[in-house]
Parts: sequence; structure tokens; C-alpha cells
Amino acid sequence: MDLSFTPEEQAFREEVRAFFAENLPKEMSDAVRAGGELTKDIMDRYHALLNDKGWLATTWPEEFGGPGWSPVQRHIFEEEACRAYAPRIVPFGLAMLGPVLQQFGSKAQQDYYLPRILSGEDWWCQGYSEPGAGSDLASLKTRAVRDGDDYVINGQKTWTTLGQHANKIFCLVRTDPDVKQQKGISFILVDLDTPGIEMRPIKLIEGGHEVNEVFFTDVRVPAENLVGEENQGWTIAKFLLTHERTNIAGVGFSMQSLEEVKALARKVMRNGRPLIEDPLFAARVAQVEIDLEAMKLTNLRMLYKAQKQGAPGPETSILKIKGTVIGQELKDLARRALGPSAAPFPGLLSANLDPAPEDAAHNAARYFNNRKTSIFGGSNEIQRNILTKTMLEL
Amino acid sequence: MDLSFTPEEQAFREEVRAFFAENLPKEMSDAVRAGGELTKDIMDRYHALLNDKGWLATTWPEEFGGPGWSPVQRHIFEEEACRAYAPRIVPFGLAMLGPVLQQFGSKAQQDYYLPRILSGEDWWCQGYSEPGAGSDLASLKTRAVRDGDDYVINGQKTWTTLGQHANKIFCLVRTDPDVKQQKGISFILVDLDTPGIEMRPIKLIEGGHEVNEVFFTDVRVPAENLVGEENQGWTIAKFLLTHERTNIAGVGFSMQSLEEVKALARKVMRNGRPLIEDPLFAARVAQVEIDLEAMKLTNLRMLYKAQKQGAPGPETSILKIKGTVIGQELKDLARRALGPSAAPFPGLLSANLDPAPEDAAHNAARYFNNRKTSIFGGSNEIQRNILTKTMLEL
Amino acid sequence: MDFDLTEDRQMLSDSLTRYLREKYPFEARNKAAYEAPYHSQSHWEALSELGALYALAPEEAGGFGGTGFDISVVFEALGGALCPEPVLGALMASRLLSAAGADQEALLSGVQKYAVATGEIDAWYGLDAIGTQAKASGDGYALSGRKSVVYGGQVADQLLVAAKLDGKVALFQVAADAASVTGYGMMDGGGAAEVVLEDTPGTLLLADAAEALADAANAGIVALCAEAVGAMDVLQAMTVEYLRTRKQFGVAIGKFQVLQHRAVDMLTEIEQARSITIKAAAELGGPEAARYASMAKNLIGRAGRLVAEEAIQMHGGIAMTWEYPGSHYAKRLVMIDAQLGDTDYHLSRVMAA
Amino acid sequence: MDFDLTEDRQMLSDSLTRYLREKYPFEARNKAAYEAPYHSQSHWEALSELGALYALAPEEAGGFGGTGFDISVVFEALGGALCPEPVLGALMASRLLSAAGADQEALLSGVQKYAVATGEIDAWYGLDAIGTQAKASGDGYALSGRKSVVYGGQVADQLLVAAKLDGKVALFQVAADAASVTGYGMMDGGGAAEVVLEDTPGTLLLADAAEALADAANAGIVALCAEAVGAMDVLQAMTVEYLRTRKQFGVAIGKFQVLQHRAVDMLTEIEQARSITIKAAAELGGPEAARYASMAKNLIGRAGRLVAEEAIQMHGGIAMTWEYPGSHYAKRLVMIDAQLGDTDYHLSRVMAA
Repeated sequence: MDLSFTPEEQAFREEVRAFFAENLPKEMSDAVRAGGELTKDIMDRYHALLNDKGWLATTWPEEFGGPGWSPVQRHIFEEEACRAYAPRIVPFGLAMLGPVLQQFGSKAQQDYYLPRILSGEDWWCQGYSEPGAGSDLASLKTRAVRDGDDYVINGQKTWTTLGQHANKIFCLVRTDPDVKQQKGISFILVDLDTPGIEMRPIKLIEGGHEVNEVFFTDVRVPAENLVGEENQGWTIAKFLLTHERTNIAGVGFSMQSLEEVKALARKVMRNGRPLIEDPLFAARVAQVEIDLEAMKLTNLRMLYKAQKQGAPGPETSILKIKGTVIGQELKDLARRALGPSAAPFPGLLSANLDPAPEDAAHNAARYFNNRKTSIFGGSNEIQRNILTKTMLEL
Repeated sequence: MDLSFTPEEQAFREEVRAFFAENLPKEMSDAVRAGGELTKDIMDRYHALLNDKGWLATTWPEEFGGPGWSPVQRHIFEEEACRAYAPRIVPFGLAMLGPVLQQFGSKAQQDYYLPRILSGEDWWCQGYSEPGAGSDLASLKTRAVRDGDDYVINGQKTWTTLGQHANKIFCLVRTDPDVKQQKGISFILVDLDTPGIEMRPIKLIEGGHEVNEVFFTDVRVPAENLVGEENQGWTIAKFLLTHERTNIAGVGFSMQSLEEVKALARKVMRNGRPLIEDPLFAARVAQVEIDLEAMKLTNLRMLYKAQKQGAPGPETSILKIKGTVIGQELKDLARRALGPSAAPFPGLLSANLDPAPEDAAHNAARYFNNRKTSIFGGSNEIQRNILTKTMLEL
Repeated sequence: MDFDLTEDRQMLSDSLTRYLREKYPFEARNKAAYEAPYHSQSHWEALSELGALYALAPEEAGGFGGTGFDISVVFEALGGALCPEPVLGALMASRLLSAAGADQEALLSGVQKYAVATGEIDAWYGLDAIGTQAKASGDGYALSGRKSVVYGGQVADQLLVAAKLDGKVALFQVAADAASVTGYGMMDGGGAAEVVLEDTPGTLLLADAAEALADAANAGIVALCAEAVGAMDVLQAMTVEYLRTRKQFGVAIGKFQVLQHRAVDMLTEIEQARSITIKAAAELGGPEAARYASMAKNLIGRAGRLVAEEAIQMHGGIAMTWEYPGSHYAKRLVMIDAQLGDTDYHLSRVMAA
Repeated sequence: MDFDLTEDRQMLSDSLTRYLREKYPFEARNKAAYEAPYHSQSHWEALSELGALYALAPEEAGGFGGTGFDISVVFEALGGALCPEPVLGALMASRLLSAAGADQEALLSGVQKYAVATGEIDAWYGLDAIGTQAKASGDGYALSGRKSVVYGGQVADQLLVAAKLDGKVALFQVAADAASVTGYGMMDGGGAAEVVLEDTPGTLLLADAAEALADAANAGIVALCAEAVGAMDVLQAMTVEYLRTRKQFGVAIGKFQVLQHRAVDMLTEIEQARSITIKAAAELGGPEAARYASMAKNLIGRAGRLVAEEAIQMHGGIAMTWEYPGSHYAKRLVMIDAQLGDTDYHLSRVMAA
């Protein structure tokens, strides 16, 4: 039993920290601190910054251009990226499609697509969810019918995150309607320029544009865009779900949030003194700080286990459940700390008139937006169902 | 909309209050305050005290010897009884069997049994639950087979509260094993002196003797002891469940507990000052005080509705759920307030050596004992199932 | 004891509810709520004509109501429709004008809109830390300071401003066009304003306004609690309806016991919220008004957050969208906590009592 | 980073667990736990022989362990069996004797039982309010005051007593038979004592004991947290087993989704409890020991109550009985909160940091 990092790991942490200190433009970290939506330009430039350093595809094997890091190194990298208020790496190409192609793709697909992901030439988005199938992915209805050398796709996808910036989408589609739900599904790559595709924004609860609906009407896609075998899509989807879910506990982001809440509570006044001196608020902060401290260890313990076993176990669902609850609690505190100054719709007031302190004007919007974390990626209810079966065996 | 009581109701409250002030022996209220188990002698004498006054059978019609009170009067009486730290009225004869006999019993049964309940000659206990059937009453297995003028009973009942003091038991028994679960059940009265009955104590988590197991081996009971028709037992059981559940929210007891917690927190010291000045503890108290204040009104609203409609609706399950949660939270605070002095097993130390203040030595025992309230009488989970069907219609 | 509405109040409730449902449906509401000036003049006038404002004041002030139950009937109806009109400012101003013995016909008729400006960036809920100062100036007074998040301030004609005068908190009436008022929209719809006063002329209404401001806050809290109860009832109904109709894994999700029990817990908290709101309304104006208002606002804050978060979670993604009305109910229920003192502020007041 | 036990610790854990399971089964445990003298001399000796006490002290003090992880291994095993033996007193006394540079072979061999007497009726957790006074008397010191709920005090040979000497908190060793010791049993099993000192002779161990007492408390907290984790694991397993076998309405109650999800939430909190206990153990003896001990004790207090209450509720009536072992696990998990500072006390310490 030893919680310390090796000297090599500590040296690695120093290297990462120094990299961010020297290379992350202040304008980027300022934008992250401010808490609004990031521009495509910022995301593109951050992508390029990491790619130039060779630190972009953190989960890829070296043969495909990854840095060859251990899970612990990836963990350290993520912690330091959060600490530096770096943007998040957009995961759809790097963390999702990349590993799928490396595992199931043809040599031609790997050679063509993987470099384009690294270079940023392709921005991928995800076509999984459908209006009628939220957590029940197996009931998806979007059809792909083989017609000569093409598939013809009809249907609708939704919750397509950052699709407005993407030029490509990977989709789960139904290729055989006559077999059991999971069996007739395939995984296919689609160019968003293909005729018959329409992408429409979904405005979210807090007013932001982050997700989209994608409509497919007689969209012809070359059959060579199929990944793996026809009707092998469910296997690929499960691979993605059980594949290492990087940073699923969101510990780094929660540590960021905790620091923000504390700084804010030292700054804002309530009843004539700094809010942090209000015992009820201080108790809320301390309570979630304790839970987060425990979660850091829970996260490391499961990381350690995954590293030993080669793959994470079902107990990572615990990280998802508790990690999102902690994150949401912190966003609640950040909103709560502001009192009435959380209420103005962000962006309407100039900084000198906004009653919220700097970087806090989005706190209410972030609280509402953050409610998504317990819904998507398998809702917390689904995670509990998984744990019931796997850990409790009930 | 008017929350005040009528002048008549206020006068009634004064009358009840004066009665307790003048007639409740200090020794009884002291015993209730101390929080241990009450002796049979105290319960008997309290029963006689109320019977002499004509205030014993609060829910019975006047024709059977009840005081003819409205639901509001009963509510006032219960509040004042709690305020005076009067013992609880043992409900099995008065609140349960009495109304059943009045609704379903023969004239002969009414004439014989009801006066004996009032006089205290009969102490009834309840034979409902069985080891294999907790909340699932319909699956009960105790058999009663007709044999000439008798029923012969075999089986086992459990959770028989205060059965050690009783001379009679009313039971749900299976009289027809071949029909659907609920249909073959009957309601029968049994003298505990009948050969073949054995009552064994169940020691509870905190060490108390409050409930019992009752074993029936070839117990012959006259057929005239059947209440209502054969196989009508489920109707009677449901009548009892949906019949006015007196004081199901336990508001009066919770008000008692709240006062005790506050008094205790003013008395005990923590970190060099009275515990009530600790903001975290004070916040816990204030929080449950607010919930209790709301519950008082919720209780009155449902009482009012029941009075208007003639019977309580399914929403009384809300009173059961929230009322028990509030009561349990208060018992938790009473234990918590003591710190380590809650830990000694009560009764082992003389008062001058007991580290707990007077009347607080049982606080931990009461906390543990009180966990039963969310389990018995239809567990809170069963109540939620009921509300799902009746109020949400899901 | 009587938990039924009087006939008059029932009629008012029905007429407001019907108007809002038929004439101010959700698309219209969202347009008014999120686009400048963050309210609708025509609906404001219609609500005034239906008596929504007169109901807030007693007869001696020219109204026909003014008790806690009158207030809660109006605001429960407004809450059910998420109405963004600045009625809260009218209520609180009416209480203050009554205390000052000032005429309020222009307010009650809806001709003039009032907003109450007490909060400041360093003094949201209490009055002690108020920094705005008043000084005598000619025949009247001049006020300097900044009032923040003045609800309804973006369309107010008149501002009732709390300011320190000779060390006491006094109350002044300020014409909105005499001050520097910057209006904006709110996260949950409706509008507010930042009000900057620089030697701005004001008329003294009350030299010692502490008691009147406390009464106005208590009335405002009853209103907000009733509004929240109205909104919770609707969001609960939407959630249960969704559970009934939405299918996953081949069955209506309302068949999943976990969601059933959580919906029951929502229902339970809503009933508790309704109860404590009735109690606070009954005590309004009496010696225990502040205590029960604090109890109510605390419970509403907790229940509102629970109902909002559980409704979103049980709906799933759909309730995360702007298009779905439920998301706006959820926002209102969460944000209402920050108005007139949040859960912790009011819990502290109950603790101190 | 390494989350596996060393081979030595794994062997100790295995041998303790096996001994307790085979030789100290539940009926024997209950007899020892609830009947005077509220422990079993023969099992105490056996545990000593297995090294349970030597593991608590470092080599320089004559033991073979003494780190946070040594402590947690021992107490997790004790917790899994609800062992009522007074090992906590031995641990804390060992830390204190180490700080004083005193010999502790009698303690580590189990020949002499030690109890640590710090708590008083008006000073449970902190040291500031301690009322017991010491004064010089002949060659030694005389102590006067009352120590309450001294865990293990009912069978202790030696008491380590915190008392004020010249305004500072000092530490004294007092022979138990020189004091007035009244032993009794506890709600959750095991024993304690009230200790009354009236000019009772004591040997000064530390004139300024604040730091040593804080270290002993931190070690004690690691022990209690590990004990709770051991007990929670067992109670969780019992609950899941019950859900699997108990039938109602014709199905195993573990098929009810509500109970499934609540059992998952128990599991989650237990994993969190395990994590924070590991962290507190790792930090023991270091500069952040108190902070992480407080975090651990707070989380354990909450998790223990949740697991206890949910286990009882999901079992139903059976877990309300003395006969069912689960009820005793639940009692221990709730009562452990009152030892060495409860959830609120430790939350306050985290807040203040």
C-alpha cells in the first residue's frame, strides 16, 4: 500500500506542468475560466498545440501516433490540464473513433482516417442517440440499406455534441431489422457533406448551442465506410462503453470547480462578511471537499486495478455516479454563492455592470448545463442497473 | 382558508389540557419522559383513568361508549396528550378491534367484547404478520380448519406487540387454501389461554421486549369467534388499513421529541459552549423543525379532507412516510446530541454516574427502536407503492 | 379550520388561470420572458384588468384583498403559467406604500409599474450592510449608490429605494427615468435592472423603513412560495405524464419502481411546500410572520431544487432542451431560491429565533 | 502507487480474520460483548498472541508495525467480526507511551490493558475544556476530576489520563485500582467506564501532551474508520444476501429496482469510505494527519449511518431483532460516530482549515 507516485511519474508531472505554463495561451485559460462556450478557433488551436507536442492522442498506442503513456501518466496529464485551465480535448475522434478504428477498422481506414484526426483535418461527431432511444440504444431505428456499393441511410440522430463544427459523423445504424434488437446494428462512417444530411441546432436549457439533431434522407454512403463487419455494430458500441472511460469521474474538473467555489466564497459578501465565514455555506463546501477527496482515491484505486487487469471493471460505474453527483453539487454551490447575481442571463451585461464577479457570470448557466452529466453516457440510473447486475449480482 | 380553531374547539383544548394537568400522575409523565419501556401497571392505570373520564375510545361512536368527538377534537386530544407526556393508548383493542367489531361483528360479539375492551378486562393483541410474510400480508399461511363447531388453528404469528400483557388475540387466518391469496382469509378472535398457544418474546435490537412470536398448535377455537363471514378476512384487513389511521403522522410525538432535543442541546456542552450554539447542530434542529411545522399543516389538511369526505384518502400514506422520517431524524438528533454519553447500555448505571443528563439515558435505545416505524404498519416502500398506484396512477 | 378557498378567491384563481392558459401560452410566455423588455405590456394590462393587482392590497388602500391568502392565490396562478410579468414588485411596493400611507391607485390599476430596490452586491438579503446613502438636498433628498438585480426594474416607472439616512434605513421613491437604469433578461425569464444613483432626487416615504421593508419581504416571500407551488404542481404533472408515455426497453418508464418512488418523494415534498406556504400566508402581518416566512422560503428552496433536478433527471435529455417547457419550470424553481433570501439565509434566521 | 497489501500485512489480516471467524463466532461475540466484563480474556490473549497488538507499534517501540496501514489492517479485521476487545485503547496508549519514550512491552504483549481517559461530560472531543486537574504531590502528582465513557476502562489495568497541569494539558499514568472506576456495557457491545479521580496519584508522562494526544486521536480515528469499513463490508454482504433469498409477493425482494439502486448507493458510499480511510492511514504521522483524519471520520460517520439505516430498512423486521447479527453491525456503525469526534465535529475542523 503506497499512495505516492514514482520519481518518474513525478518528473512527468513537472514536465506537463511546465509545458502548460509555457505554452498554453492565457487567452485560452481565460476562456475556460470564464465558463462560456468555447469558440471553434480555440478548440482547433488547442488541438494543434497538443498535436505539435505529440500529446494529443493520449490513449493511442505509439504505432498510431500516441505518446505511449501508462494510465497513471494519462491521469497525471488530465489533472495538470485541469489545473492549468486548458480546454477539454474534443473526444469524438481521439478518444472514441480512434480506438474503434485501431481495433475494428481496416488497414485502409486506419491509414486514411487516423492521421486526419491528429491533424485536425477531420472533426468527428457522434451519431448514436435517437429521439425514441435515450438510454435504450439497442432500440435504434435509423436504417442503412445496402444498395450496390452503397448504403442508403434514412433516419434521425440526436444529441450530437459539437456537430456544428464537424465534417464527419460515425453512426450506429440498423442494417438488419429482422433479428433481435442488438444483432442488426452496424457502425458506419459518414461524410457530413453527403447530400441528404441536415443538421439542426438544439438549444439547451441554459440557452447554449452544444448539441444538434441530424436528419438523414436517402443518404448514400460507400459500403467501404462500414467499420468491421455488417451487424457487428453492437460489439463496437460495447467496446466503446467498456473501453477505458478516460476520466469518467471528472476529478480534475471537480477540483477546478472546488477552487473556484472557494475563491468566490472568499470574495463575495453575505450578511456583512465573506460568504466563506458563513458556517452553513462553509459546511456545504467542506462536505463536498471531503467527498471529492475520497473520490480522488476511489479513482486512483480503480485506475490501479484497471492497470493491473488490463481493463477497467464494472465498478467504474461508481465513478460515473458519484463523480457526476460531486460535480453537480459543486456547480450548485458556485451558483448558490452568487445569490441574486447568478440570475442575469449571461452575456447581456457589460463586465462593469454585471453584478457577478469576474468569471462567475456563467455560474447559473453552467449549473443547468451540468445537469446533463448524470443523464448522458448512460444515465446514473443505467449505471445503477449495471452495478446491480455486475457487482451485486441481483 | 382559515387555520384557526373554533371557539368550541379551543375550549375543548383547554378542557383536555386541564384534565391532564389535574389528573395525570407525575409518575406516569416521568416514566414517559424517561423513555424506557412502560410497565403494564402504568398502562393499565392510564387506561382506567381515561375510561373513567369517558375519553378512552376516542374513535368509537357514542352508542358504543365513545365520546362522540370530531376528527379535529381527536387531533386536539392527541396533541394535548403528547404535550402532557401521557402514555400512548394501547391501540389493539380500542383503535383496531373495536371498529372492526362495530362494522363487522355480530350483536352478540359487540355486546360481549366492547365493554370488556373499555373496562380493561381484555387486553388484545394482533396476530397479522407471519415470519414469511412481512409487508405481503396476503401470503399468510396460518391455517384454520373447520371441525364441527370449532376451527382448529395451526401456524405462527410474529411481531405481536405487547402480546406478553394480552389475554386475547385477533388473527388473520387462512380458511380456504385453494382460492386466490386474498380470498381465503378469515378474521378470528382467540383466547390466549386456549391450549396449544405458546408466546415467545422477541428481543429487539436495543434489547427491549416489546414484540413476540405466537405459535399455534391444534388450537381449537369456537366457530362463533369468527368475525364477519368466513373468507371475509381480507375485507376486514383492508377496512382496518384504510380506516382512519389515527395520528399516523405522529406529529404530537415529534413535537415532544423536538422540545426534548432543544432542551438537551441547551444543556449539554460541546467545544466549550452549549451545543445549541454549534451552527451545524442548530441547523439540523432548525431543518427538522421546519419540516415538522409543514407536517403539522399537511396533517391538518388531510384531517380536514377526511372530515369532509368521511374517510381519509390514499394521501395519508404521505403522512406515514414523511411523519416517520421526521420522527426518526429527531431521534437521531437526540442520540447525536449526547455524544459518547449516548453509548452506555441504559439501566446499567445509577443516575449520578450516568454521563447522560436526566431522561436522556435511553436516547440511543430509542433511536434504534424507532427504526421500526418506517418498517411496520406497511413499510415506507409499501406506502410509496400505494401512492404510485393511487395518486400518480402509474 | 377551513382549507377551502373563499368563492371570491376561487373565482380570481380560475379567471387568472384560464387567462394565462388561453391567452398567454408557452410560446408567448417564452417570447415575453426572454426578449426585451422581458415582459408583455398587453398581458400586463390584461392581468391588471382581471384584478391581479387590486387583489394584493386591502380595501383601505384601494384594493380588495391584501391578506396572505389573496397573495398566494394570485401567485400560485402566475407560477403555474411561469408568468414573467413584474407582479412581485407591485406587491412589495403596495405593502410599502400602504405603510407610508401613500396613494397607490396608479400601482393597483397597473398604470404605473413599481420595482423595489433594496439589494446591493454586498447586501443581498439583509438591510444592515446597505451602502446606498441619502442626504437632504433642497426640498427633497439626493441618493447615491448602486442597487443590483432589481426585479422588474427594467420596465419600472417608479423605484422604491432603501437607503441609509442618518444611520437608519429609510425608504424613498425615485422616478425611474431620473436614475441610471440598465435592464436585462434573466436566466429563468423576466427582467431586472442595475440601478445606479448619483445624487439622484428621491421623495422620502419612510424615515425608518425597517419594519415596512420586513413586511414587504414577508409578503414577497409568501408570493414567491405560492409561485413555486404553482410551478411545482405543473412540473410534477408533466413529469408523471412523461413517465406514463415515454417508453424505454419496451415499457413505459413509469413502470420502473425507482422512478415511481422518486416521483412519490417529489409529490411528498410538494405537499409539504404547499403546507408551509399556507402557514406563512396565514401568519402574514402577524407577530410571527418573519419566522414562518423564513420556514417557508427554506422549505421551498429545498423542494424547488429537488423537484427541478428530479424532473430533469427523470425526463432525461428532453428536459435539457429549451424547446421543452419543463426546462423553464425547472429553471424558475431553482432560481427562485436566490430571491428574497435563500435556503441557508432563512435557515439561519430560524436557527437564531 | 500500489493499493495491494504487503505480504506480511496480508498474512496478519488473514490470520486475524480466520481466528475471529472460527474461534470467536457470533454467539461468543455477543456473550462477551454484552455480559460483564464486556470482553473475553481468553480471546484477548489469543489476539495478542496473533500479533494484533505488536502490529500497532513501530520497531523502535518494540512492535513490528505502527504505520497507518498496519493499524487499518488490524482494525478492519476486528470490525468485520464486531470484535469487542479493547484494542483501541491499546493502540492509543501505545502512541502516547511512544511519545513519552516509555516502555510498552506489557502493553504490546497484552499482559497489561491500557485505556485512554481524555473525555469528560463537558469536554468530549476537544482538549480545551478539560476540567480534570493535576497538582504536584510529594514525589509525584495527584489528579482530581471525572473522566467519562472511557472505552475499555472497565478492564483496564492502566489509565492514561489527560489533565490540566499549570494550564497545559498534561498526560499521566494512573493505576486503575488507584481510581474509582465504574465499568458498564455499551449499546453496541463492549465496555467502558466512568473514572472518578480524587487526589488520585499519577505518574507524569508528558507535561505538554497536546501533540501526542492529537497523534493518538488521529491513530484512533484511522482505527475506527477501518473498523467501520470492515463492519460495513459485512453488513452490505448480509443485506445483498438477504435481498437474494427473501421473497415477498412471490419474488426475491432483490428483484425490486428500488432496493437494487439503494443497495448500489450503499456500495458506492462504502467504496468512498474505504478510499478516505486509506488516505487517512497514508497521512498518519505526517503534517496533514489531522486534516485527513477529520475527513475520514466525517465520511465514515455519514456512510456508517446510511449503511446501518438502509440495511435495517431493506431487511425489514428481522434486522430489528437482537437475534439477527446484522442488527449489531448496524448498532456499531451508528455508535462509532460518537467516538473520537462525530461527523459535525470533524466537519467543523475541515471547515476551519
